[in-house]
Amino acid sequence: MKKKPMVLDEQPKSKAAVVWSVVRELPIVPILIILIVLIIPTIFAELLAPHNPYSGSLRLRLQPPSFLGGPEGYLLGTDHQGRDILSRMIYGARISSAVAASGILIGGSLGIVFGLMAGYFRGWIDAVVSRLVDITLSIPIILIAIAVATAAGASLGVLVGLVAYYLWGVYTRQTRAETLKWAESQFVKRAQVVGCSKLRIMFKHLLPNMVNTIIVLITLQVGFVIVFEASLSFVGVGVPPPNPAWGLMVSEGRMFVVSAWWVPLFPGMAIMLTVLSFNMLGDWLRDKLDPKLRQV
Amino acid sequence: MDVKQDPAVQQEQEQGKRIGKIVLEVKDLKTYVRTKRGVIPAVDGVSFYVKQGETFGIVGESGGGKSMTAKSILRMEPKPAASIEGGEILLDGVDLTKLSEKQMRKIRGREISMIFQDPMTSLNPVFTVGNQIGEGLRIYEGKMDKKTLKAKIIELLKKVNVAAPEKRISDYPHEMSGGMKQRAVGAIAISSSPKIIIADEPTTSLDLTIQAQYLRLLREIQEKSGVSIIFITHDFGIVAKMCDRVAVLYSGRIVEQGTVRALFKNPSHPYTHALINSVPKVEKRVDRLYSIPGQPTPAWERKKGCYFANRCEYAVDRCFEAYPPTFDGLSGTEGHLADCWRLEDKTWKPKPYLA
Amino acid sequence: MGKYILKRLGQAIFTLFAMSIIVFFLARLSGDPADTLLPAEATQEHRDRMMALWGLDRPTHIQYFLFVGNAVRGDFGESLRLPGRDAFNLVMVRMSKTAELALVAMLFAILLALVIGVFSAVYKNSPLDFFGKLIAILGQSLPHFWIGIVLIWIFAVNLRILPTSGYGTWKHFVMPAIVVGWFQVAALMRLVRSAMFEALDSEYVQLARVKGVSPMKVIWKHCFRNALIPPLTYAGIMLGYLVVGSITTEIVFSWPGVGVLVLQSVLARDYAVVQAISIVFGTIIIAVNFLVDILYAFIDPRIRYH
Amino acid sequence: MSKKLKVVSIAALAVMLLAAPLTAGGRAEAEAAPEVDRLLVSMPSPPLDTNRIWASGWANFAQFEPVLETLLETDPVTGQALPRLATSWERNDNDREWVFHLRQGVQFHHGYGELTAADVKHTWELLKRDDSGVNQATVWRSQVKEVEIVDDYTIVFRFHYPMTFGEALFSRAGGELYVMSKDHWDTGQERAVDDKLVGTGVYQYVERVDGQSLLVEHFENHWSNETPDFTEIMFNWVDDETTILARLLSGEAHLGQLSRDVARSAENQGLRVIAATQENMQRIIMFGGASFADQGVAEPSDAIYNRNVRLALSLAVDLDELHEFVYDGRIAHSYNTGWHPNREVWNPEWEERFDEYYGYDPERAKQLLADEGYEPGDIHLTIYQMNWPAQPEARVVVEALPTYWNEIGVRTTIEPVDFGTFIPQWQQMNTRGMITPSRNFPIRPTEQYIRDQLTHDGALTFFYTDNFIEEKYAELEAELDVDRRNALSLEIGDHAFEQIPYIPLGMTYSEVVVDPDVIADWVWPGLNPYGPSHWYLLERAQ
Amino acid sequence: METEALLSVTGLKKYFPVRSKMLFKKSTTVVKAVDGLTFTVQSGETLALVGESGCGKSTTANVILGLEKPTEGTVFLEGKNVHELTGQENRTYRRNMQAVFQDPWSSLNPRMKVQEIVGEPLVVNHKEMSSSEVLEKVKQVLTDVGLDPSLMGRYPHEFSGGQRQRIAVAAALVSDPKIIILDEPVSALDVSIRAQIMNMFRDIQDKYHVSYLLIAHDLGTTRYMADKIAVMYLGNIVEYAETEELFEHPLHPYTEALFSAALPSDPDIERDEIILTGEIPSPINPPSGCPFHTRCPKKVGDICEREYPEPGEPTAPGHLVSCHIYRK
Repeated sequence: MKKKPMVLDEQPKSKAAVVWSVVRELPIVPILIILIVLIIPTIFAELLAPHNPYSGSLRLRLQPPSFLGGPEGYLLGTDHQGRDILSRMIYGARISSAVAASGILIGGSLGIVFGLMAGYFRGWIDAVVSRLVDITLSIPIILIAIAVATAAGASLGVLVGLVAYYLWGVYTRQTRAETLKWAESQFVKRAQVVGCSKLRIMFKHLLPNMVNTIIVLITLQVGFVIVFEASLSFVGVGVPPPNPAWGLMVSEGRMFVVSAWWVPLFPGMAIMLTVLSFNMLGDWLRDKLDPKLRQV
Repeated sequence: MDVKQDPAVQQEQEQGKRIGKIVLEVKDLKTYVRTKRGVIPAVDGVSFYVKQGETFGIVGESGGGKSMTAKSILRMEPKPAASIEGGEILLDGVDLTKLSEKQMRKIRGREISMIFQDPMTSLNPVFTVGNQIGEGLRIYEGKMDKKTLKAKIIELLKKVNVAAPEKRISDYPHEMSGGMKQRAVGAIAISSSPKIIIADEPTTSLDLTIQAQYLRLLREIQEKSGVSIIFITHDFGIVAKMCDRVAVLYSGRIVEQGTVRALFKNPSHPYTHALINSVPKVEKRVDRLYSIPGQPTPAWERKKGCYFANRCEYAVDRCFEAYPPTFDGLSGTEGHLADCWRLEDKTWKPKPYLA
Repeated sequence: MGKYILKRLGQAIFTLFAMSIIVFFLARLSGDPADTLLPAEATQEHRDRMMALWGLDRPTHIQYFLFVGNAVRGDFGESLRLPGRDAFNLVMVRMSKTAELALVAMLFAILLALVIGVFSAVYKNSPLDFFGKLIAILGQSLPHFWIGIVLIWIFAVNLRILPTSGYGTWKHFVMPAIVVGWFQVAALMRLVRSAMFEALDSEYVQLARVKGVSPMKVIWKHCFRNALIPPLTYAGIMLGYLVVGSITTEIVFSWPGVGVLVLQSVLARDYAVVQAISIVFGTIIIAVNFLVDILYAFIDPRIRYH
Repeated sequence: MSKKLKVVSIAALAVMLLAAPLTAGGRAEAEAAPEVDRLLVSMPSPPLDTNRIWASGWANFAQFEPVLETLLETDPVTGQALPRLATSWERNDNDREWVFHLRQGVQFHHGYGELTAADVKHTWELLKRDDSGVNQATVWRSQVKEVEIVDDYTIVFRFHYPMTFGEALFSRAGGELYVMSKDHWDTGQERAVDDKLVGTGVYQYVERVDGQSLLVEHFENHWSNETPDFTEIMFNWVDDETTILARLLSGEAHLGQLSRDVARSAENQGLRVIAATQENMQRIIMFGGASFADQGVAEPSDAIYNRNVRLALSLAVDLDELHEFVYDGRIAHSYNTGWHPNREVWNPEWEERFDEYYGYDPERAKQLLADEGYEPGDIHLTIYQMNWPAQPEARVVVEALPTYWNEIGVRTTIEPVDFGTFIPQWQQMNTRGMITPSRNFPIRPTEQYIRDQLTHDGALTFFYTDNFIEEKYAELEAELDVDRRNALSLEIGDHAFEQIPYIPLGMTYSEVVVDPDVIADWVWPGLNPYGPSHWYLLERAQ
Repeated sequence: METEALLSVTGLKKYFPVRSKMLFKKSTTVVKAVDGLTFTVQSGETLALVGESGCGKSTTANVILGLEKPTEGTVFLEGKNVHELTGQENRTYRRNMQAVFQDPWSSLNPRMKVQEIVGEPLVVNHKEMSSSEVLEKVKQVLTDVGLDPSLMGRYPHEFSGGQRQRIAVAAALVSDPKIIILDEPVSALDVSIRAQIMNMFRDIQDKYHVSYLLIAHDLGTTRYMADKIAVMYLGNIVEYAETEELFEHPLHPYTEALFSAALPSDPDIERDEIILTGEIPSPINPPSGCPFHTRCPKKVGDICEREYPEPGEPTAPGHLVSCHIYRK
């Protein structure tokens, strides 16, 4: 057994050193990727994008990236409308994060409120909410998505609604399970003894304790939402063109997989890196915060 | 209350136990654990021995290093966070720290077995009890046909006083009562006729009457098989009831060890002394319990000197400068050891606490 | 136990009933089928004739009661889009193909997830853990259709070891099953992994180690069985995800399952088929959840029913 | 594990998953492929995967083409009507009566006997059924007065109105009269048809696998004794173009339909594109909408009612650029949509003055808008975008138009809709604009076109309506003299050209991509707007 | 018990319905968690409920705390039925009745600061108090329980087990309650800390004159803390007496067995071990008659199985025992 023997540190670690050791453990690469690929473009799209993401010149259709001999100024080449792929990706980050953020925010808040109520009040509220979740999860979302999108027309609002509709069940289930778990805990019992109102117990005592789980859940779902958007775009009910959503770009670009590979490749890469990073981050958080989390 | 206070009875019982030669000797064992705050010595130079047929108690509070000591003996310290960084663990002269994992597997169960904190959760819920007892048997005694195996399992269950063992054999743990589960765990522990059983707080979660049943079971097992037991506990009551000799752990070090009677009658280390006096007694009402101020210092905040010094009412300057040496022959008995500077003065004793 | 089963059964039936309402109105959400199914040149008279033929001129609530009454008998009427074809049969024929794919995919997902989950739990924070997770997550980080296209290009166009698409031999199953299943691996792997952590931490595992059981046996015998249970409870939800994935996957691999049918039927407002698909899917998912609940109680009898 | 290693490994996996297609080695060299008897065709699944041909429109018909025949055939080179199941035909009573003399000795597949006039009448009866959904269902139902069987080989179709495009209606070019066996029908009616399709084509029906494929094989007793080069044709339904390309490249398909963008990559990989021959029978792509009308239900104040605004919109679109970069040059101008030089009525001025009305001149467009009092940004259009079958480029064009119009200060929103949502809007004339593929009829279609698309009375009264055209068309309908009718047609054409009823983008050819190792050549006219026809003319490579 | 008791519990019963395990059969079984308790707690005294798990002592605490409604019987605090309170009465009751639970790790909300935890009873029930008044009070009780008030901005996880239990006590004390229910308050603590906390409880009682209802299974702890003890078995009180009286003269066979099982505080102490056979019967179908008869080593006869022994005072006044041995 040839391994480095442990040495008792002469100097006990200072607070700063402890903080640093935690920081050093952060999954830097995923965080950087999320920053560079998603967050910075989302905030600074106008500053960063070299071209108009919505219009291009057909004459510049399907030009390769500039480093492969394409026209100057089009770093990642152009798409089938002659639009700059890089600019579209930068604005696409904004759409992707907007869809993910608002979908998760709406679905998540609904789910959390319902889950808290179901888990804390039990009884008929629980029965109704649980059945609702069952129903939500048993009708394939894609069917609903196609039906709603054909009826109402594909739009960002519809997409966000679909994401929220899909996620609320997941959040409700998780929050309900957590509520059931925490409702047994002694601090909740203590709060009851103290005479806290049900509302106070739910939102002051129970909710803050689920933050860990909810954060983990969110990180794992950002990726899902982005990929979901791509799947919907594939069947024609996702983000409506000419909006530069990543999923739509890959979906539209897939026919150029041989002739103009850069059209689907770069947005695909953005999706992959983002989803991968969020998942890595989520898994890291999960290991840190809640390793035995029984949910996906 | 019906209380007998006759030392002679106790003496007699100890002798009746046929205590033999030393089976296990731990010398200056050091197990370090890597944490966020740096490497800390969970076991910091622990030495003791266990004789055949005796019950050796290791007593201490949480964080004292009891469990880590037990795990280290079995070489089951949680790797890679923990590692044995020094010392020897001699089982019949073989140093366990030098053995490979594969060799260790032959020791575990066969030579040393273990009983865990909660008999209720130490059985795997998805296998029958017979299966779980048989698993060990097949490892120790090689392959055998089903019939012999079953016969052996039944024999073991009988040994631990399980009624109708033929029926119990195909029960799943959840189908058994708590007492049955205890017995099954006991059967597993003795299935290999080990030299030593390490019992890690085996009764902590039990009710009084159930605890009494269990302790009796352990005693019966010991009487029948002559196995040595290392009893890890935080409860002095159990030590008083079950053990022959005892070591008191504080912050990874044995601060005092000796026979149970010596320790209870003449606690030499201020910590032992304080602990014994801080336990409320069933036998008589105390006016006020002794209470040790503060709490154990975490390893990463420890200063030099005696680890207990900052909570010790007898501490002198010296106690804050260097860790004290071990003094032997306290209370006039060899093998009664303690680490305390004050013991340099042979006549010094913590003053009796008058409750 | 009996009461528990009855209660779950009651819940399942109620869920189905509620679902039928949603499905019924969902199908009617997006307009008349005549507008899609008839050529643009069709006259109003032509249109009315078709509506009467399909019974769509009746009041909606009557349509609903007829729908429920017939649906209970497995009669969803004739497909509007494929006249003369019984909607239920049509769906079931396709469904069997989708089910085959889903089953193989699930098998693949479970196998891979178990292997990765177990190893990444046992060798936590090792390169094995990292790569295992990476492979698992990768399946989730790209849309199904894209992974499908990439696989087709690698294995069918370049290497020519697998057929590009279609249905037939076992070789046809390989790529679509990987695509559909891979998406699930990450989620399943996480369940297995956390269940493994729990099992590895448990006293019975420590006891097994103390008994001298070899590490492999500790992992695969003692932990594994216990780690199997949580993924089982996920089966129902997993089916839902499989459907989402199978639709795009089936289109890419021209798999003759419900995928294309779903798309075409919804776009064509083929009420009969859309309803049949939704109800069949919903029933399967609800039934699977129901079975899982029951099975769960049998596999792990520690479960208490409150 | 070092961070670097992690980064590298992620990068490696990323490349594997994303970039692998780029390494596509292209089509493997055919290793002296054995002669292919079974032609493998990959096509998007037909909307109706069924044998009931009366049930839906043309989009469905490609699958019936090999098995069934019409009374008349269209010459792949000249586009003229040729005898097929009918050896000759006559038009009487000012085109109100069409008499067909059937070919004798034509055998139905699977031993269902000889073709007689009863089979033709039976087919017509199917097409006018209540549940008939064919494009010309209205014609078959309400314009045909009666069908008379004179004898086994003579049949008469009598119409209420003059049938001016009978050559189209009774051929593959514009009708649905694909003759089916009555004897077969009598064995089990709809169920019999569901079981198999019995026609007289060069190929006979073998089997259909639901959602997967259709197999046909050479019919040995075909009246023509023609022996096609391929003894079997297998249609596989493949809905994603990328997969069709993959199948073509890996040899799992010999013929497929791809959009021009994908076809280009296919050509780069060594596949061959074969285009249909008949320019005037292809798809016309144009941009129009119900609101391009001066009477009707919509608000006349809409900018789009202003002819000069329409002119400006038209002038803002660079057709040459679209033709070159989107259609790869494989497109021709459609000078006056609905009229064509190959037909009887044509005004050469339209071609000469085309640039003036429909050419690219954004400056003039801007000026026009300014003259009409519109500031940049005043005009806001909504484009409904639909997924038209067999029109993959439409999507690109729809997205390109806003860029052009943005140049002249017209704002546009693209709203994706599907057919079913769109049609009610369309009928209420609420649609503001759309891209639609339309198709010309090859023989004397113009009057039908005018009726359908430019008058209130037509079935398709949603493109452009106008009092002048209404009046002229009323005149035309009452007129029996052909020359006079043509003159009226021309007058309406002149008016339409001048009024800019649509922005015509051009006429395109149907195309297929083939594996040149299997298929040497194919001369087909491209009649069906959604798929190929004339399968028996395929030439196998040697 | 001439003066009105602070807390008086009369004929308290708490049954939980259980689902039948048989198919199609109506469920009638109940868990008789608490089956008729009567006791009182006087102002300033400590009553201990002692028993093993499943004896109903925690359920009793829950009912008294108003977390559960009793199936039968009443709980009066200062003459008011605690299950029939409204509005302001309820707030007063909440102020007067507080609790400290077993596990200091889970009884403090990890997401709340110490000052929020301790101040919460005031925020909820003393709406008239300003936040600065609350803070003052919080500081004062923290000092009383031996904690540095300057730490009150921290979160519970920054404290050790003993300190956390002090926080819990502070939170219970902050509203000046009349009675505090101590539910196994030291059993989760380390030995050296237990003594600190127990001493603290006694000091606080001296200072605030508060009553304790102590729920415990450890006999040493009870002997040290309690003035009176009620021994519980299967939802019933089998014996009730002043602490010293009970320990010196245990009457009930169960009490005797329990005491014999207690661990000695000295190795020289050897007791006659009364090892009870079997497990505690399930409260779903408690034995008829005397609930202890199935395990009782001193069973007198059929009467034990037939008849529930009404409590009597065979030896000393105030020493109640429910056993047929003493009923002749």
